[in-house]
Amino acid sequence: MHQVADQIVNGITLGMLYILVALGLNIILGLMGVINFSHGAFFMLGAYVAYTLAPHVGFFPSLIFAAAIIGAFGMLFEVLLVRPLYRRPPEYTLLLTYGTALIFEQVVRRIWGDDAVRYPLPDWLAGTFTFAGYAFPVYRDVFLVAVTIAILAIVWLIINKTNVGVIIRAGTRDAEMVRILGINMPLMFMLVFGLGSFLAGLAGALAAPVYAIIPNLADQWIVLTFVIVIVGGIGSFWGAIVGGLTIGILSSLMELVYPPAVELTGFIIMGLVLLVRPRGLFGVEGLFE
Amino acid sequence: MTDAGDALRTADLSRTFSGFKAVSGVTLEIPFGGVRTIIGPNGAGKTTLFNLLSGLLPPSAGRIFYGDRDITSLQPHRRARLGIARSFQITNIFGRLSVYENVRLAAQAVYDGKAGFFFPSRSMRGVAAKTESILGDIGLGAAADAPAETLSHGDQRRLEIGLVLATDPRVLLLDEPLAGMSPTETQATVDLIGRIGDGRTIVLVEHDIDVVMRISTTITVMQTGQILAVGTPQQIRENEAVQRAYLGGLA
Amino acid sequence: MIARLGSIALGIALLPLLMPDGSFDLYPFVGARLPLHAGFVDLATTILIFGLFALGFNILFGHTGELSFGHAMFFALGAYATALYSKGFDATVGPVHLQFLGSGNAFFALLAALAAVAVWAWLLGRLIVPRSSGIYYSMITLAFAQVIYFIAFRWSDLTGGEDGLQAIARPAVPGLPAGWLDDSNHFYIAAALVTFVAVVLNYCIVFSNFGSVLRAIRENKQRARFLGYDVNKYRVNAFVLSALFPALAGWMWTYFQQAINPDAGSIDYSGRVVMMSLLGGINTFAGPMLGAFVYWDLQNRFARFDRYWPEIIGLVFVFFVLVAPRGIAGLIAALRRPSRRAVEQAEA
Amino acid sequence: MSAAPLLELESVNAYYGKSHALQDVSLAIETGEVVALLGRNGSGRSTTLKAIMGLVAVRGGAIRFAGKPILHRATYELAKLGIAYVPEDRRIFPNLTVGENLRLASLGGRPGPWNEKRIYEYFAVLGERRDKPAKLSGGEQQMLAIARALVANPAIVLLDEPMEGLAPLIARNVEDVVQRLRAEGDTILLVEQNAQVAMSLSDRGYVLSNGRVVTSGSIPELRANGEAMQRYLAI
Repeated sequence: MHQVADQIVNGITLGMLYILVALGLNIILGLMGVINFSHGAFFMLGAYVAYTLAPHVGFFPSLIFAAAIIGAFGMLFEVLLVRPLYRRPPEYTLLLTYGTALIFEQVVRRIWGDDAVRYPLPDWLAGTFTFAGYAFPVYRDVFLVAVTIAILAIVWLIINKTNVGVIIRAGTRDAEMVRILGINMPLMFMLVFGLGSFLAGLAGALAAPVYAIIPNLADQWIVLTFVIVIVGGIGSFWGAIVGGLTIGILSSLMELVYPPAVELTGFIIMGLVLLVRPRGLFGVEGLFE
Repeated sequence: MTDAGDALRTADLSRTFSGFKAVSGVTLEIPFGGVRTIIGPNGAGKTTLFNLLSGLLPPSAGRIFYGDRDITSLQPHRRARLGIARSFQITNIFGRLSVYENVRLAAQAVYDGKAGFFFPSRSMRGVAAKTESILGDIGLGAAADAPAETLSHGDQRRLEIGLVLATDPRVLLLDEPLAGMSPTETQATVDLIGRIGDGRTIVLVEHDIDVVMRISTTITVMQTGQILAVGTPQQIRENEAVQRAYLGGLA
Repeated sequence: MIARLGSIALGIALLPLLMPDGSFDLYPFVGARLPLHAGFVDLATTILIFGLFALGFNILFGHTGELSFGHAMFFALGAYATALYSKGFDATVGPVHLQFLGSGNAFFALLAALAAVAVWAWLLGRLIVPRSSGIYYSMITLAFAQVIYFIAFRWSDLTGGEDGLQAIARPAVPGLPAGWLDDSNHFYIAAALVTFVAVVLNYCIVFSNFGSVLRAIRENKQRARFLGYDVNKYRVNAFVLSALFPALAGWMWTYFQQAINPDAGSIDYSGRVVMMSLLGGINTFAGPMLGAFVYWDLQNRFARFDRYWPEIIGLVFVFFVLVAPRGIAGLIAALRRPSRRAVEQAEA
Repeated sequence: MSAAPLLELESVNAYYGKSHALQDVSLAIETGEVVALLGRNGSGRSTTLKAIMGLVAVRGGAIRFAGKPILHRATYELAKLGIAYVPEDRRIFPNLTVGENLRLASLGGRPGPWNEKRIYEYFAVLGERRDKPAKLSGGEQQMLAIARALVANPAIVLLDEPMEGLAPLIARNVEDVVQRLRAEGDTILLVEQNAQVAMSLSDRGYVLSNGRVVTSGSIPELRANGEAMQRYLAI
């Protein structure tokens, strides 16, 4: 029982990171209909940037700066590279961002080397606290989870309660009609790409103290992110959350059931979901094809 | 199959789009042979009815029969194989393929899955002959090697009909075949429709009333998703309800 | 047809001579031994194998218009089937005990590879095709490729895990001395023959009635459906056929490398074959083979002085996606067309 | 005060892919006018509206708004300038509430007398329903589409087939709305299938056939032109 509880807590932590990364990808995908293969690289870059900044600016500022830098980088990326491809089939954006992901991985190797890096936490976050007889690492099980929930709440408010959110939700259905109503969509695309990248960068920065950061982190994460999006449903806020948590928790539990199959858990869930609900748990038919 | 057995029928057919009844309780019998035209103001449900008949959309209620066979839930490709072919209002061709290849693909559909399917294309004698003859019929023989997307609008519309013809259908559903054609192109296409009518049923949605009155055997008038009147062109011309609803009393 | 296949045959024959130091050993043909540098002949063999892989991939991307981002799974599956058939295996899954002693018969190994891939591709095609298209399809194929990758990685009993399977003997060729294939040049010749046969088969598929329906589907699925084609059936069949060529390439790859590891099924390999096809040109028959040559030539050149060589390939690829999505073949066509126009003008 | 019309098209040519959809279309609308585009289906009426909004490829010709050339301006800039477009299929956002649909439009519009509150007074039915517009009937959707255009305080409204697919009684309601806007001095470029209705709502009309303007004039002039009526509009 103890072990099960442990793994569920682990799964929630991991799920939180999955949610942040998948939500970023999903917002971009839902609004713009393009997929960013470099999204995993943005996650990884967030981790490295935070790692580099932390000794100079301190722990908290490093998280915020890293996310902001990746967000700004995402906007630049959208304007310079993604925008010229809007007139082409969406496959070309996938190809382009695959190419850039390849480049980013090598750039990381050049700058930070091939070996794993990990950065230290401030003392008060590094400890554990005891609750109901269990010892929880403060950073992983409390801080990270709390920050993620706070961020998700903010994103939810942006999407549901602000004018920008109205534009985003309308744009996922019919971007052309939004333009007809006088909204500068290219600007919105840039901002949303920035927001999605910000979330990826933040997730990377948050992950850096607990998971080993290696240059090919990007590949592993991008596939998992795809799986979460497929399971949750393209363009869906709640889909990303349910998908991320489900896969985080179930793959952690698989550690107890059959360790060699841990990495396969997400794919098994994906296969089952596809059989029953081809558009994903929260997907809307025809939203995206 | 006897001619009578090939009638296309619908029973209480309806289709709703988020609360809006585009087609509502349509019961229709189209006997074999002749030209049946469906007219009505924009939004009367003509194209939706077409989409239901050809299987592009599933109905919300009601059934569709072809002869004795219930085809309500048959996939479009299965209906096409039964001999019910359709053209589209918006030109719907294989843009980057040549005109010849467009027609050939339609002609070879009949042989789908038969032996020789992995032999080089252009090798099937019957298909090649059929393709040539269709290209002649639609007057595009000279443009055979051009990519279809480079044709003029009128030629693309004719190619669209050629594709339908090449599948050797018993029932042709033509959705506004004359839309956007110049007067000369219109005449050529009307002649073409006249020529291909033998031994087939043609179901037409068309706005050009002159043409409709000239070539139809029977006209069905639709309004707000329902059938308003059925009759010969003469009967329809004299029908006052039709005059009021459709023609806006302009005559 | 003769002209096109002939030029491919010529290309395959001359390929080793195009290698940086022209080191191909002409021994079997003229009895003269030129200065041997096996590394480059091996590079030529690699190009053939990946060219074939890309040609299969292009049945989907180029002809059916569907981008599979997980084709390495078929390559890896074919390669592992071959390796396991050659070396034998002894593994336990739950209550089931699997044991096979292994055999040197390359022909049966090929059948095993093709059968394994055909079954997997068919099942997967049935699952994916009716449920997805566009980039959704790409995402799903990529994800399922990871399944094969992780199985290869984790099922150590059977696959040797991360290290993979080593010391796989090259098969004997009937009528030739034992160990004949151990020579790089000999292996190239054998690979060239197999590749050429496969190219002819691929050509027959692509330019058959079947292949023309695939292009119809690429241009306009809805229209193809309304002409009476069962579009999803064609898409599944195309998926399976396009998986068999990577399986064949994987079969050769195993004997060529005499070893196999999970990398063969990685995203990296799936991505490579996508890049090769696009670099060469997806809208021509031989483009993907040309792309394989360009890719490996680039890698070979840059890997010698820069250990971060994928960066340069990434840059080249990004350039092509942005500026020349029709690949080298498209560039050549674009260069030739104005000149033809100039000729016409001169004649007029 | 310049003599330039509010909106002016001069020899506009437009294309769908490679097919020529509009050929040398010229027309002008003054402030306060309601102008009808008449013609059969496929004659290029809707395409003209799309060309003005920059939604189809226009090659050759000029489009001017208040004397300033606007061809090749981005669609959203046109809306900001004061051109509102109500498309044929309405394109209500079903995942937004009525209020949010309106808010979106006012974000892209200009300041002026119309606001959400006034819309709810004007279209009582919308005020009653602030839930999801997916539950709106066809007529209510059309009201919302028109309201969405008005709330942006446009200088001109391009109205494409507002009565399409509506039951006769509902269509009359929409007709009344247009009539009311006309009485209040709004500028409207109207595309309507039913020539009789269109002419009853308009001051002037242009008749299109095969992508060309074949005749134009005030409504009485057009009515008097029996041959054109017969040939291009009906029967």
